[in-house]
Amino acid sequence: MINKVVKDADTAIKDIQNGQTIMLGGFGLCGIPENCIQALLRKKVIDLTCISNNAGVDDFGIGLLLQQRQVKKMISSYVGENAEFERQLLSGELEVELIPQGTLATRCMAAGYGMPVIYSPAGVGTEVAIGKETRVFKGKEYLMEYAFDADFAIVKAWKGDTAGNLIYKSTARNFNPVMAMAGKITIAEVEILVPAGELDPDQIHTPGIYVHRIFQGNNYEKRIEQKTVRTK
Amino acid sequence: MINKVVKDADTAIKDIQNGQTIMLGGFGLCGIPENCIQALLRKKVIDLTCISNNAGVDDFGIGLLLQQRQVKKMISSYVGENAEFERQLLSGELEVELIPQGTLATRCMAAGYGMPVIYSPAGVGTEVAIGKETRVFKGKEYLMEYAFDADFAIVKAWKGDTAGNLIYKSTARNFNPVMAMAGKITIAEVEILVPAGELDPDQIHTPGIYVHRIFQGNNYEKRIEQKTVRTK
Amino acid sequence: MLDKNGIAKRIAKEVKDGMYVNLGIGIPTLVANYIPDGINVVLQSENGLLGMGPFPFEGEEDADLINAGKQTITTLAGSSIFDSAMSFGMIRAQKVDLTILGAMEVSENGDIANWKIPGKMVKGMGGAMDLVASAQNIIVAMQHVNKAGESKLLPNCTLPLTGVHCVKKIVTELAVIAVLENGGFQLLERAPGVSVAEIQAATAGKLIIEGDIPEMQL
Amino acid sequence: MLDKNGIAKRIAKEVKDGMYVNLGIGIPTLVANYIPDGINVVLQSENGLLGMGPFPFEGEEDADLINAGKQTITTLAGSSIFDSAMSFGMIRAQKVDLTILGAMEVSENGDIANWKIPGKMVKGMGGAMDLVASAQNIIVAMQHVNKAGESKLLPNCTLPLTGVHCVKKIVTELAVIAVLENGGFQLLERAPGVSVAEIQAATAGKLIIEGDIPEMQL
Repeated sequence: MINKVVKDADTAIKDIQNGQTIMLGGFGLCGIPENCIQALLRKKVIDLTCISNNAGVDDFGIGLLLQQRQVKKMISSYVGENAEFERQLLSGELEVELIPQGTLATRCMAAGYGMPVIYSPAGVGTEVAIGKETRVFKGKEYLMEYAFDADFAIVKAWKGDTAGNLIYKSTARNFNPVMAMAGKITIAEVEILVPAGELDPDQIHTPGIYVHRIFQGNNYEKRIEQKTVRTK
Repeated sequence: MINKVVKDADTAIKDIQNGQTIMLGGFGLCGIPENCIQALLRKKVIDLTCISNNAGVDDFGIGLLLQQRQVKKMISSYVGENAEFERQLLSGELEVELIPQGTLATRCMAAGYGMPVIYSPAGVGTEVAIGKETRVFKGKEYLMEYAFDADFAIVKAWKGDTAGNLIYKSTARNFNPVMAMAGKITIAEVEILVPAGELDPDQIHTPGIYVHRIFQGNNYEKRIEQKTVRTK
Repeated sequence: MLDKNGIAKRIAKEVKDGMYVNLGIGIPTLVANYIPDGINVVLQSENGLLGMGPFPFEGEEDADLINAGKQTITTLAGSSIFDSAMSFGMIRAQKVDLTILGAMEVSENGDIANWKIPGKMVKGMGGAMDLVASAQNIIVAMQHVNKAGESKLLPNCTLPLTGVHCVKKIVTELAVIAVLENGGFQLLERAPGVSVAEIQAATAGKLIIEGDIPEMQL
Repeated sequence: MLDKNGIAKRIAKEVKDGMYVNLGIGIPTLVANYIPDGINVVLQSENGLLGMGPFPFEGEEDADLINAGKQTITTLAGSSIFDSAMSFGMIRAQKVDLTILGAMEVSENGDIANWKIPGKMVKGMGGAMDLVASAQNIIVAMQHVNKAGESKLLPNCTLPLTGVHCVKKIVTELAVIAVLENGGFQLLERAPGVSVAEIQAATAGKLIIEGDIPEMQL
């Protein structure tokens, strides 16, 4: 089996260059690649285009990259809860492209499945449709949307093995599997890294062929955005 | 949770009508819905259009439906190993549409993902391309292929629960998950049926939303087509 | 006149046994509290979960288990988890039977605006455009008029659209209204103590009133 | 002149450390036997497996675990299983580095015919059309001439095509040949004991011979 293990986050992201396009897994702050974000902060790589469903919060997740002015453009479906984001957007320092969440996911999947475009019903008749080719199939209108073309995908999984196979935990799965398929180079950080052979082949969410580099992360904070509980 | 359990194979397929289109999971004889095929034989429903990667062998799998002249048309990628199939095809009793295997899988997936069409590179410049719309993206030519539209999908899984969640075993997975997503009505037969709550939500291959009816099958023969072994 | 919980309670009656349902943020989330015993429904959360359970008990919350509103939640017996592409795939393939969501405006031909106010900071559409473009049955839960006292049921939406010709029904603090296939708001039910005239006054779009309009049964 | 195992042995030298490889039925399957120790490759089987292992020991075969040739096989430490759509997805997205397959004819512009002979019973293309349409590196393993003694390396294929302009290299019992981007069969190596003249005589398409042609090292 091919060994995909690298030492740490800094090694994993060392060749990400200024101006490149990177995908980052996660939904809200759930399932985000915390260790690689820290390494990007240390590397101070700038002018990044980030494809990620959200943009973090002011002091966590992609919000940290925004604070250090490392992001040129965000491609997301929802960017609330972030004051610094708002400031940079209004001042023109930051570009943003908003994409319906399902279209975002499907454009990742398209890249991973070698589909050049997909047809999406989301946004038909809205400003999202402006400038896009439309087509009607069986009486329903669709927008033609292109597969993403990202230099790197950075994902977070729960368990991984040395061959790059990944298993996600609970709803921290979200965009991670589709982004893992979509990167020209895919970097995976995992909470638990095990030798090849310890994971059941039937239970792999992302086969190792999609993963170029894997490492075991540490000090996961896993911040909760909306703690909602009930009383016993 | 919604309960999807039906008594047996005969109950599960009871409303399949003459002339309908059904998908059957499996690759070769691996992962085929043996119990439902037997029930279709008992029901003697005819003029079926069957979408399945293969057509079974003379005395097993879909080959049994061919023997009883229940199939009007096969849509498959590979139909070797079947003398009765050949006889019916040459005599004009049976129609066959051959589709590249990846296109077959992707047209199922398209149906399950609400994509009206997908672009496939398979068959460009060959007789498969005849009559199809083609389009070039980034210098590569693709055929526009339509999502399948099947009345029923019949799949076989290893384990399932009463909510319709499915887990497949080994390469018996093959076409089953994509067909399960693609049927207007999806019928699943499983080797082991457990109460909802016994399967790990992270390990479900086919979420129950796609499955309309589930039952525990019995007497699985699981015939091996090419037994290849080595000596110790 | 209904409060938020009243609107949720009335919408809960639209939820039938065996349905897969997606609930948006706000009033729609409250609907889950009013689904009667014996009605088995499965809640879909578009971040990748079928079978959304209640909030966890204090101390049992799991950062890896949240809903589309980013709230900590739980799973149920029979739940399943999947990725974002499959989640929207099942929405697009119309496997989700009913979508309930909030709105800022609805037009009499079923257009909906609920994601953007010009001049205000844009947060993004999230999954809303996908949901309204795909769901076969969409019920909007909202206030009949906005804070300025203006009707939110309009001949045409004035805000940027989320989707076109998609809303099937609207439940407000005043009324239950069907959006007709060929346009128009058909008044179906009045909230307790609310008159047809009050509803008419609060509705800017074409309100169709046929026969006696019954009061809601809650 | 090479036998089938010799062809497989020569092709095995094209397999580099770290590659994901799809092997077709026939001679390509034999290639797995000749991959040197220390070269880590992962074999993909398009029915849904990465990390195909050897045949099982007698009595340990599992009907649920087969390869694309429907043979009973085994998994390895690090294997993964997936559905048919993902399998061809990874092929189409060019995650599989090398595809090795048999052919009935190859043309000098890289077209391949390997699925259908007019007048004979058609078995179907299986995954062949997907593989040749998507793989970035395709090596054909075949006999240089057919049973009737006719060359299988042609100016144009006469049989129905499987794919166009896709074959990069051909290994036969006589030679290793590159298919040039702008057309033409470039002779790279001779099989042991085979002369350039013999190869020329067996090649109907345009054979390009530049300089000294070395004998294969096996």
